[in-house]
Amino acid sequence: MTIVPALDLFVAGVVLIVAVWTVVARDSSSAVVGFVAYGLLLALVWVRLGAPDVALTEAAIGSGLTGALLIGAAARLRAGESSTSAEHLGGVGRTLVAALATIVAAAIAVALLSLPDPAPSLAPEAAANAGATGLGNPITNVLMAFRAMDTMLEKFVLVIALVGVWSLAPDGAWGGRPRSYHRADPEGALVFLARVLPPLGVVLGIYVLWVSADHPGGAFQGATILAAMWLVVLMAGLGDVPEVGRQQLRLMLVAGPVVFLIVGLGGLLLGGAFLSYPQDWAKPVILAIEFAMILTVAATLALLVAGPPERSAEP
Amino acid sequence: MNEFLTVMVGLILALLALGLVRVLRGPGDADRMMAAQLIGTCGIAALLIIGVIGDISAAIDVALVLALLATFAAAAFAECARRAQQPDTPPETEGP
Amino acid sequence: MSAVLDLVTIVAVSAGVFFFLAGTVGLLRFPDTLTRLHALTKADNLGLGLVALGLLPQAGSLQNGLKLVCVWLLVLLAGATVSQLVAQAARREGSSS
Amino acid sequence: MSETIVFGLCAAVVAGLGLYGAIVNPQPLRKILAFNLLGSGVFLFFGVVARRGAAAGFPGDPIPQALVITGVVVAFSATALALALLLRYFDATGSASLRDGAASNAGPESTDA
Amino acid sequence: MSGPVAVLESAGSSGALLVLSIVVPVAAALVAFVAGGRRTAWIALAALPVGLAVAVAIAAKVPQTGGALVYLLGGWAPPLGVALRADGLSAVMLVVTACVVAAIGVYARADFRVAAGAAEERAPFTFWILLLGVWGGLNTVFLAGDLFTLYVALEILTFAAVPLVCLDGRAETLQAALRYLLFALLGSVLYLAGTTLLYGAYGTLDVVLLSRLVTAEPAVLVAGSLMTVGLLAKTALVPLHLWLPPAHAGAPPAGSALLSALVVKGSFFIVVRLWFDVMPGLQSVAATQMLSALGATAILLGSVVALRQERLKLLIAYSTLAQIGYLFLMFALAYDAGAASMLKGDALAGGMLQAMSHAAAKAAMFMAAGSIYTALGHDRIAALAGAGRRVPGAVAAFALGGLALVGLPPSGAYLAKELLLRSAADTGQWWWAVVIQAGGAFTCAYLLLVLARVLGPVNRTATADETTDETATKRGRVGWSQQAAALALAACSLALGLVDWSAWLPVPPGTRLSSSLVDTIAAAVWPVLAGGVLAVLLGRWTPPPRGRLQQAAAALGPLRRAGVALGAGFCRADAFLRQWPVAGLSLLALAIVFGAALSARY
Repeated sequence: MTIVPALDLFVAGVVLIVAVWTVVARDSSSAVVGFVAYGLLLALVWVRLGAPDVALTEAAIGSGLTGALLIGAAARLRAGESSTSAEHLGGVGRTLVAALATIVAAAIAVALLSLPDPAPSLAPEAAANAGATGLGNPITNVLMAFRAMDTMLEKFVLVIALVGVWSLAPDGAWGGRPRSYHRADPEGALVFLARVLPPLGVVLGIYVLWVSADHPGGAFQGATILAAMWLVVLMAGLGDVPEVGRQQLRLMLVAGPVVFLIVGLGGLLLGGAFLSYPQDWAKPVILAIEFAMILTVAATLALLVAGPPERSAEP
Repeated sequence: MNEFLTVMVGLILALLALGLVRVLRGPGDADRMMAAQLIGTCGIAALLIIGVIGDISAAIDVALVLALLATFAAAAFAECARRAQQPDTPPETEGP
Repeated sequence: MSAVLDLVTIVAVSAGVFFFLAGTVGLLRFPDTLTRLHALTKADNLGLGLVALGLLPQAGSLQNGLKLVCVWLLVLLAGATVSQLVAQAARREGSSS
Repeated sequence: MSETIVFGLCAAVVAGLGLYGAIVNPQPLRKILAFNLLGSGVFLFFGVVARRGAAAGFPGDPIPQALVITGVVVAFSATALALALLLRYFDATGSASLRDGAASNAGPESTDA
Repeated sequence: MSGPVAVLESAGSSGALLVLSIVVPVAAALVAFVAGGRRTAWIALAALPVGLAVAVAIAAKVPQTGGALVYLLGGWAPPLGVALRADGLSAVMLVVTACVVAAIGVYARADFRVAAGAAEERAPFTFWILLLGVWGGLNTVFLAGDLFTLYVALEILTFAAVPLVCLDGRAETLQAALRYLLFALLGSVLYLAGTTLLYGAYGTLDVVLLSRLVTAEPAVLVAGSLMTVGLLAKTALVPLHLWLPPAHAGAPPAGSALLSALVVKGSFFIVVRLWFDVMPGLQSVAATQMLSALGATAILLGSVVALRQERLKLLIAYSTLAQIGYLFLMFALAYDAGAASMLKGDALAGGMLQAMSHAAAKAAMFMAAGSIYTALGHDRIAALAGAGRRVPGAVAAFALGGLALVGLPPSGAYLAKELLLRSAADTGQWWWAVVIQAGGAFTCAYLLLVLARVLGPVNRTATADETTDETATKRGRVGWSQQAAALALAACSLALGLVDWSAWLPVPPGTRLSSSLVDTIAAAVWPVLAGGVLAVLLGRWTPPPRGRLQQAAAALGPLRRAGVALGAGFCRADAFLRQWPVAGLSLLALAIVFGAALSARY
């Protein structure tokens, strides 16, 4: 149908407008709102590209959590905007950077368009080997079986990033709690939201994980929704972030990668390869890893948003 | 039917672009929050229709997640805006 | 039968889009924050509600239909709370500036 | 087949914007924002490549789509680390400037005989 | 060395060693994260010997397989799955990394110990986990056979390295860490863009499969230039070096040693993997000459600015800049115009040997500088006199490490220089021979400058203004274990030349210091003399007020002034290049020029 490309053109057009706005905007908090809108629109683009799993991820992490992080940072940095506005690059520098960036972008575009037409793809191979894990969703197959190493290393990246964020705490506050969220006004709308939304969010998060075996979804997307819900509760002041030094919290933070390592080494000891699953046990084992993963990733993402500990660990 | 829906999506996206103008001109944080909320809703509506056009049933799940997280982002925005205005004083306890 | 369903879809979705249009124009034209808020919430619940209603017959299974209604309810909840927060922010801005 | 061309070009323009924003804007927060834009542009390249490789009944090649999911999580942790670093730097010095002399002059003063 | 034959089948139990060398640091980091408190250090120190043993076992097994040790993760063969591969290059880098990390662990035991009272402290907890994170990331970089796994490994490396820079929380280290993270992220996104295009063109990201499929198409050339420039940004090759000096100088001593010796080698190794394994046939004369020209500029700029430095740690950081340039000289020498391809020969062996000896020597020098800082309370070069008495081991380590870097026999750098000179002679590129010799002379220059100050008379004027120095801390005691670790590494770098590397590196068997005695002595004396001349001309020193030296200094008046002016010019150029917009512009310009240079051949 001729109309469909018009739709894509329009979606792409709006995405570009928002992207230009995010870069050009005068002050940063309106640029951040533009970025949140950009994240929502990107979810549309990913659905048009036939990748609902990635649309979920982009919507959840791209615009949800990253948006919340940037909004918090923009609010706190509003005072510092004057100090750096003086260093704006001169007109000549800007045009030079713009020209070079255009050339690089054009080179990538030309390269993209010159890719071979019967595009080489691993889809047939992924479909042929889907039987090994008994999972219907090809992307979960790739993440948890074919390229399980990338997924395991990625959870290690999350732990290292969290240690990096925690290392920015002042020495006195080590082992304490991240920034104190305000005791919101009890009858206010935020507390109402914090009481109604999280149950819905938890149900949706578990649903997204459970459905990921055969339909678009996944542990990361589910974890992001749980993390967002926990942050809403924290924001409303109904709960408080646990101390950084608490043992149970740390166990929860490494549960995902540790379970992954144990299953991987188990596969090695049972004669198969590292990170291989026993033949008819693949599906339950993968779901077990995913449940350990969803708790770990949700806690890690929420603590990454909460930031380094700033209050000493008073009871 | 798909042609009609495509036109509708085109219209919704146009309204979304218009909503952005308010973000551009919005003086206060309140305007920006409202614009973000409208953009969220337009995005969800467009997504639902696109899901039907390309008959991707998962688009509804994406819309669900988007609805949840647009609320979360708006709540984060409101909280930070409120705290930025009076960082340490406890919130006034006036009724809703 | 499907012609009637299609007709329902066309009518409902176009009504929904109309409310979106009204909401957006209201957001742009109205003088102060609170009136714009009024326009915005209309676009939210009515616009999306009608679009969801219009898509119900097109949705494949009952489960998808239920999810559509769920989306609408979630946006209603979001709309309600955000408008409260915006109202507080607007009053604070009004009182402090 | 046309959406891959449309979204491919859109991704290239977004990547170019990201590069431009990351280099030109002096404020680190805007650089992090531009980095996120650039990252989402590159992930869109993966999406277009995946869509071109659609075969065997899948709407897109699952391998690049899985790489994008891993990449988005890595990009998020990068943004979280960068923002935490920026906020701590801002709390420590009151300015968010990346200029060499902003914190304290790390460069050598050539006051040589 | 024949192409890797058994490339796609798993090599049985010995393959499991590859998995172990990644799992040991990762598992140790996770256990240490949960254990916390004092146990973090013990777990990390326990993991060091285990990892070293695994690395040595891998290095022993690789020559037996003839090509490379391969392990298919999850039992899935590429292109669907991910394979781990250890060829000669990765085996030697694994062993060197394990040794340097072990030495840094021993050295850091004193600095990062939990105080008596506290249950757990921020700095020790963070350091030990990030040390294991860097080690895990590096092992994955050396072993991964898939370009996207290499990307995730690079991110582990960067996220583990950045917090090390600002571990003590001072404002300028926070800024240095932020600049490092932002520029490294730009580099990794460019690398990812290149990976996308390669997958789009060939449907696989496996290194060996790609090497069989790659032809000269626009997509591949753009991918090659983007990935290379992205990796150069993470390796801080001039002009993309804006983040390195403040980051490496600001980090605590153990952190600086880790950053300078190892973290920078991770992205360098992937550039070598890209151009020698993935697309050897796509390089062009223009591109390789340009890459090595950047290396030569880095040697010149890094060394001259190092001579101008007032602080010891900044001097060593700029020396790292110069040595990174040294590593890239091998690209022009390894490119065979006739076969129009990169050859794995003397040049590659020389480059890798230089990388290994720099890793050991630079780690020793930063550890020694750390000990000198603890002993004297400051690291101002002008007032280093007396360090010899207080921390003799550290000064000896610094001197030995410096000599190893200069490339005096029997050091690894000397063998590397010999191999590079031989390949320069074979390919008739005499100008690179001149650059190699100049590199040795410059390295000797700033070494002599520091040693002259350390061993020279106590200079009254310099120590007088020590009290006004705000960063001077109280003078601490330096344990013998710290100095022993630095000395061991320096000695190890000096002895690298004695090993016969033919089993791992692409050199004919029996390549050792075979040249005659006269050549060896000449090769040893010449850089020292040239270094002395350069130090006198360009170095930052004030002639003593009276005595014979004063008349000699007066005679050199005009030359000295020219030298100082040249040095100041280089410092200004360095300060200009290290501004963020200029560095960003050079990043983009380099990507475009490199892409043009690559496609100039077609």
